[in-house]
Amino acid sequence: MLTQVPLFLSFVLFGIGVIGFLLRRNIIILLMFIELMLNAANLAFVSLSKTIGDMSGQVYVMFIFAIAAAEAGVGLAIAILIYRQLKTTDVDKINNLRG
Amino acid sequence: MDGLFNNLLSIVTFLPAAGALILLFIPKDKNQLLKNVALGISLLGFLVSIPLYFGYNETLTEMQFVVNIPWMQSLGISYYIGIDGISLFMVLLTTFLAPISVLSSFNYIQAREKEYYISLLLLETGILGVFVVLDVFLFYLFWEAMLIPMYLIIGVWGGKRRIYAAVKFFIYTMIGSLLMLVAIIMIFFLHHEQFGFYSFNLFEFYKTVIPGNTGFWLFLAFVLAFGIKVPVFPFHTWLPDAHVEAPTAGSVILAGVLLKMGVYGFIRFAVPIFPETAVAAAPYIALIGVVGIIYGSLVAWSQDDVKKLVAYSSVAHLGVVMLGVFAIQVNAVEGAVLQMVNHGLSTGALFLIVGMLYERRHTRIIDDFGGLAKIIPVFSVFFMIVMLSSIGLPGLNGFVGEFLILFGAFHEFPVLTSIGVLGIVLSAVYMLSMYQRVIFGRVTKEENKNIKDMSPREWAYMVPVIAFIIFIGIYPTPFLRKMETSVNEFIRLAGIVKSAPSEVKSNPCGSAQEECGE
Amino acid sequence: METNIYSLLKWIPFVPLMGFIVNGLIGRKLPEKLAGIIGSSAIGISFIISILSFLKLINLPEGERLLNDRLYTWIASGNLNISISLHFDALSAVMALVVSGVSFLIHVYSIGYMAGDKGFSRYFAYLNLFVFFMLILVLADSLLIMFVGWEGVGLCSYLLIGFWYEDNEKASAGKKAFIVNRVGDAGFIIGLILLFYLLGNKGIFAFDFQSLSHHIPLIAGESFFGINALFLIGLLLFLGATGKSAQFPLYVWLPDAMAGPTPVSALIHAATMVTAGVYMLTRMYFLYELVPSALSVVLAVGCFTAVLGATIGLLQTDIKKVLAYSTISQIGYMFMAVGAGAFAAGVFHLMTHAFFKAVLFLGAGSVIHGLHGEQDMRKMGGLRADMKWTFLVMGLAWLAISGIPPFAGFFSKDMILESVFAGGNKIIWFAGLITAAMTAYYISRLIVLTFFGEKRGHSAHESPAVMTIPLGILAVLCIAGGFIDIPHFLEKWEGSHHEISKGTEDLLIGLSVFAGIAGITFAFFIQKSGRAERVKETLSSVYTVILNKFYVDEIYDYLFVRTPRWFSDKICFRFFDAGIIDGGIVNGSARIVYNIGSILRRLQSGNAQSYALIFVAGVVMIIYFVLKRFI
Amino acid sequence: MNSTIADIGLIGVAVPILLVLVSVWVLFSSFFLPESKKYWAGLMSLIGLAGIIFYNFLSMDLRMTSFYGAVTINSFSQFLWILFLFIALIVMVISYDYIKAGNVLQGEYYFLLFIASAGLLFIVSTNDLMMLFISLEMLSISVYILAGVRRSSTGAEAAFKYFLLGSFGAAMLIMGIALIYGATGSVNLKVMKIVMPNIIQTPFLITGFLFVIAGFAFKVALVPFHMWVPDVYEGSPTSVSAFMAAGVKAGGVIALLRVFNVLPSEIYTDLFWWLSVITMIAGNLMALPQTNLKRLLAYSSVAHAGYILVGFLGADDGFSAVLFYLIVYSVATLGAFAIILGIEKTEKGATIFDIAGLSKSQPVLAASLSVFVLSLAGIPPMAGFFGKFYLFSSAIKAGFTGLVVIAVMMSAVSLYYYLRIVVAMYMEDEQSSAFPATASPLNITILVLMFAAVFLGFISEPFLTMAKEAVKAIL
Repeated sequence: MLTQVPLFLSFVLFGIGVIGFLLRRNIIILLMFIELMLNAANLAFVSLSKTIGDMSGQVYVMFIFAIAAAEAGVGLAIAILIYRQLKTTDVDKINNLRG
Repeated sequence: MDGLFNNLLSIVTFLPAAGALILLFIPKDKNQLLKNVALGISLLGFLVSIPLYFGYNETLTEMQFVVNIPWMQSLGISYYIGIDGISLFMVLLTTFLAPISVLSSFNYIQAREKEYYISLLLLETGILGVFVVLDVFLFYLFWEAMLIPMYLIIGVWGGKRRIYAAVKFFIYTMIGSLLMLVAIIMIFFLHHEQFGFYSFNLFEFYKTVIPGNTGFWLFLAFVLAFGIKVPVFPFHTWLPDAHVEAPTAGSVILAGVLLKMGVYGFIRFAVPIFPETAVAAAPYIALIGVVGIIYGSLVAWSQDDVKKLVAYSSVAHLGVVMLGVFAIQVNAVEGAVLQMVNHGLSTGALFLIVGMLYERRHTRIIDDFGGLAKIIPVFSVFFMIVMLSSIGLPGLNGFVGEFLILFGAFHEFPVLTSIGVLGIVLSAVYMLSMYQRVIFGRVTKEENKNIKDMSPREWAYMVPVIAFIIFIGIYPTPFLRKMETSVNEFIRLAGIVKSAPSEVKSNPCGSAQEECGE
Repeated sequence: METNIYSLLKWIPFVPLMGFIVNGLIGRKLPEKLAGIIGSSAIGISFIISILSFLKLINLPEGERLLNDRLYTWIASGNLNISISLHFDALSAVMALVVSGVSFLIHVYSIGYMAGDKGFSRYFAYLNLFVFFMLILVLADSLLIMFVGWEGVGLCSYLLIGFWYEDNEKASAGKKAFIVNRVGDAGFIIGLILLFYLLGNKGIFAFDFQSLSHHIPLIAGESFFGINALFLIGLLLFLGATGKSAQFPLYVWLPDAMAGPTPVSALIHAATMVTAGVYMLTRMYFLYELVPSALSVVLAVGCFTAVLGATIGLLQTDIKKVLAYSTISQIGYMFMAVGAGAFAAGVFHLMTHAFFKAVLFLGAGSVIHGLHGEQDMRKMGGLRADMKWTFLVMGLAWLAISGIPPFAGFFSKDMILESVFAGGNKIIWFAGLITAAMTAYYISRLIVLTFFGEKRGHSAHESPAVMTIPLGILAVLCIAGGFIDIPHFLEKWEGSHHEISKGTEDLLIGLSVFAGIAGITFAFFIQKSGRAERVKETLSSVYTVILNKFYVDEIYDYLFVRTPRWFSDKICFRFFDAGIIDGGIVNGSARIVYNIGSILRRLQSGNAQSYALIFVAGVVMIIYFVLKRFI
Repeated sequence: MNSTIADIGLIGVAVPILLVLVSVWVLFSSFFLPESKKYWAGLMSLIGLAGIIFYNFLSMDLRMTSFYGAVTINSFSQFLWILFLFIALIVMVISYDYIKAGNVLQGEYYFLLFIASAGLLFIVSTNDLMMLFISLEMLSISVYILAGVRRSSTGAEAAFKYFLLGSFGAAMLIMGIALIYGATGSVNLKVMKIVMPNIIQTPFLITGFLFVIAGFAFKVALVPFHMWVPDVYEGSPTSVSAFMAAGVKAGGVIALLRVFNVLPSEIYTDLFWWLSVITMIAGNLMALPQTNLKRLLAYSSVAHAGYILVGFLGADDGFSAVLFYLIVYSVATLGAFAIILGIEKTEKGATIFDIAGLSKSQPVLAASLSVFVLSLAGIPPMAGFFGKFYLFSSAIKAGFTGLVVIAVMMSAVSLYYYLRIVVAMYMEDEQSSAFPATASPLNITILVLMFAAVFLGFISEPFLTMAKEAVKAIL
């Protein structure tokens, strides 16, 4: 049925987010994939709230937007900090702490 | 008077700790003061413990000098202490060896004396605690708490490989103890199932019925914990390391009382809590004991470090004790308890002797000595007496215990005992060889030519030990009389076949009024 | 029979003990003479007390000749209740007198012999301690107390053999003695425990000899692991005896024990301690009489040892070694007597042997003393001129041991042979006869080499009176000793006496005397210049074997010293203890755990994405884990 | 439905709200403080926090719900609020001089700390998964920043890794919540507790829960979701590491506990059994070869997560044991980190070699550090032993003896690395130069914590009863 489509879409998005997060190396891109995953969750909420006929799901999306924004902001700040300190945006190069 | 008498045991137990507290406030550069205070405290501890012997009524089976104050009701944990004829001697042995070990450290310990004497006194309290508590939780508390000061004593003031030895000692003993903790908790809940109330009271544990198969595993956990501490073959390898590295006093305490904690654990906990299992397992444990006798002696024979030799001889001696305990026969057990005291005295003295040698020559290798009899005759005489007591010469303490054990154990395990008697021969072999190489012959090494004979301080701590060695040798009866009833009680407990309680009881200790001691 | 308390008894051992304490504590500060006097007088006093008690004893009516002195309860545990109490009957009386008497003489002798030695007071302390333990052993009222003395004398012999401890040889000899004795003692203690155990099962917990003798029959039928219990006990106790009394297979320590000062050899390793085994068996006669099988073992071992000792004695060149092997063989003789059930005869020979062997040793001692420590007989000779007195007394002892009537040895030895013969063991008897001949030979050889012929070594000087007088007294005893009718006095221990016809008896006597004479004459004949050499050449192979004491020492050394030593060091310690248990299991497991840790640690690559990957993997894992379970 | 401000029940959430207000006040006032007076920010926040704690004690027996049931104030939340507020206080005290010294914007630092603490308080007082998520993010985001607050390379890397993985985990979490929401129609734990038994466990729902569990496990640092812990602890400012080890972990534990509480046990106990086992084993084994103390403590905190999970399986007793253990564990960990903070010379914190011979130059610090590690190792008579004892006994009572045996064996293994610290301090000779003299507030805190670590065990019974009370509220 139709309402399930966005749900599957959200799963797909989430999957892409995870895989992309694991594969790409540039930290900015990684941030974007995290956003993707969050939005996948949003989509899931919306579609599910539609399915079970409960509005609160769509309210949660607002919260998630807010949090996503906050995360993005902090993430970018940290990315800049990283670039300042380590002169790189490549995740593989950020491994001074290990063992 | 009566009140004082009741608290006497607590005083005896915690006096050393209080002394440690006092030491804490003495500036660390006042060495002499520190030493004297430590000595004074430990001496006082011994004096205070003497009334225990005379105040102890050997006709009563139940615990005496009992104090029982609830601590954590919800878990039935209480500050419950008391002694019987067996722990009495363990306590006395501890308080007796404490001042000796303090005195023997005066020269040996040169660095960080303050911390040293503090740990020594804390250690004493820990050990005493183990011997007096009748609450299993509390027992476990002391049992492990006492590891810390011992660990420090070995690790900080020990020899070259002290760290290895200390860590090995700690972790090795810990593994056993932790499994025992699991077992304790399980019994605790079994008891709750059967009696309907939580209690760590030892005598409640005695009453708990432990179903066969579980019983076996739980008993195994206890055996492991205590066996490592004794140590029985093959769990003994931490002992030589610990002994060799530990400072003299450490070795004295370790051999003198620490190892006894293991045997005491068997007598007080493992056997009475699991009578059926213990009796069933007795032959095997006795076998292990005998193996320990022969094996320990053989290995001791091939040591070139005096201290290591004595350490392995301890393995052999405690093998004898284990044989005695698990014969579960009155003579054998009495012999075992007496032999614990004897071993504490003679092996403790041996370590003191080795310590003196070490202080003079800074070596313990047998071949570095030789011909000492000519240079330090008095020392040689003391050494001779101690050595003879250790190989169980009649007329000295060692023989009485050994004979009683062998005689008693023969009732249960004739063949094993007969094999164990070979230990008598072997002990002569390794001890005499060592003695000859150290004391007899010509003085070959230049360094040995001008070493001093016993100093007054050394006299002061050797003479009491020797006195007891001889006294017990010629007149052990007073000791045996004191422990007779308790030993019989132990045997009675070992004989019990437990049965589940008919109806669930409600109030803690209500069911066990007489054991609860008030 | 009820016992008579005699409180003087305790002083027989305790006066020597006091002597020990005094000499031991303050001896070093005392002047030599004083120390010596204290030591000797202590023994003297206890000798006097023994005599007093002896008189008290014989004044008692036949039936109840038993004095008793109970001191205190030593061990009280369960039903076991062992009290220190002394027991003075005919047997212990004889022993006590012999021990304290001979010891006294030897103490006096030692004052002269040990004069000027650094350890003078120490020597007397040890000697007193020895006498104390010996008397405890003799007067003990129960096997356990006897064992105390038993081990105590062992200790003293250890101390005295290794008296000159600076010489490692001597120290080792002492150690050897102690350890070999310990082997025997192990047998003793097991036997004792077994005995007590069986009696205990019968509800009997009184272990003094008197009640033992009453209750032994109770356990006569008992068998232990299929073996007759009494037989087993008998053997185990006898094992103890072989250790203490230097019988085969445990005799090896005695020859080495000659490392000690000569008076010690005389006292401990000839007169008193080594005969303790015989005494102990005689004490337990009531047990042995119930198990003839055990007795026959004793007989066989005794006989074998007698022959062996005599054979080895034939060729020894060290004067003391000769006497040592002679002692071994003589004690073998005593055990033959015991084995034949003639306990009294054994004790009789014990006494006479104590006398003449003491003389021989002390004589040898004064020879050695005269020759400034020379012990090799080949370097002696022609001393009869220089040491008339010594020669005289030794001559008497020589005749005594050779069994020439009317000297002491003759009576006892003859009695033994007779009772063996009467027992029906013709072979044993013959062996005994041969031994007698050999004995006569090697002793004569000793005398010849030492006193006759021309001087081979430097000339000697006679010993001081303090040494010669005790010798004299003992020499007198060598003659008189035979006429003391010990056997009658000890008839309780006479054992079952097979009567033999007068004729046979005379024949036997004749034969034994003949054997003695033959030995002597042969000795004189063979020692004439060169003949000995020719014999040596003709049967050289046998000669070397005997000269090397049948290589027993070497074999023992390999079997019981090297092999176990190797086992304990290489196998037990290095391989098993250090290698497998500690290195392998204990530290090995620790190492493994640690290494796993450092491997896992590699996962922590520091790369955030690898972390995320593991995170995802984890999620997938748990989802799989749960769903698998669920669906 | 028309709602008035009263129905929201602000009074119930007064404490967290006060926290936020104070933080904002501190932040803004710090803007106007001159450089020399910046440290006033610290003082102000300390005073503020003290006041809040005082207020919380006054309102200890307040029981109500706010935000229409999203937040419940009950014995459970009160118990943990006190705990968290104290953790925050201790962290602030120990970081006071530390922050003053370093080139850190003090106002911001305290501000973030307050916000994080507020997040913690919400986590423990909410019944609503969504709310849980939000407050968790409130906590996390501020800690991301705190991790990098020093703006140094190590700090940056720590912050980066924490952020990257943290937000990844958060995404998992919210996805999981979405799925649960879809399956049950509600995100309220109370509701779920009731409906759960009659809902059939679809893979859909299970996956949702597992995502949620993974998300929280990440905060608790259960293996294999722990990977960030060592790196972040090592790189972050030590005071922040302390806050993470004590506060963040505790928050995660509570969240996980709440979720675990609503799950139908028969399916999930095995999962938690295994999680606990591998966490204990991996954590302890990987700690063995560590030489950097912060890293070592990080791994040990992983291991402790494993022990805590043992308590989860111990049912009600287990839960109360967990609460008590959180106290004990926080005390020891905070103390250990405080000492490292006191003696560290580099950003990465002290190594095992730096503290060699510490007992000679600074006996008190050495003694306290020994007490803390022994407490972590669970050696009597330290409090840690009692904590472990309660955890394990509850599990044994529930019949998980095998698990407990593994746990005790692992704590035997852990002895090795804990003892190495003692060895270094007492048994090795001083190698490094003199240690920096530690500031007095730090010393006082350390002393207080040490006494707590020693005596908490002996007086544990009242705490335990309180914990039992608290647990009753969430069951």
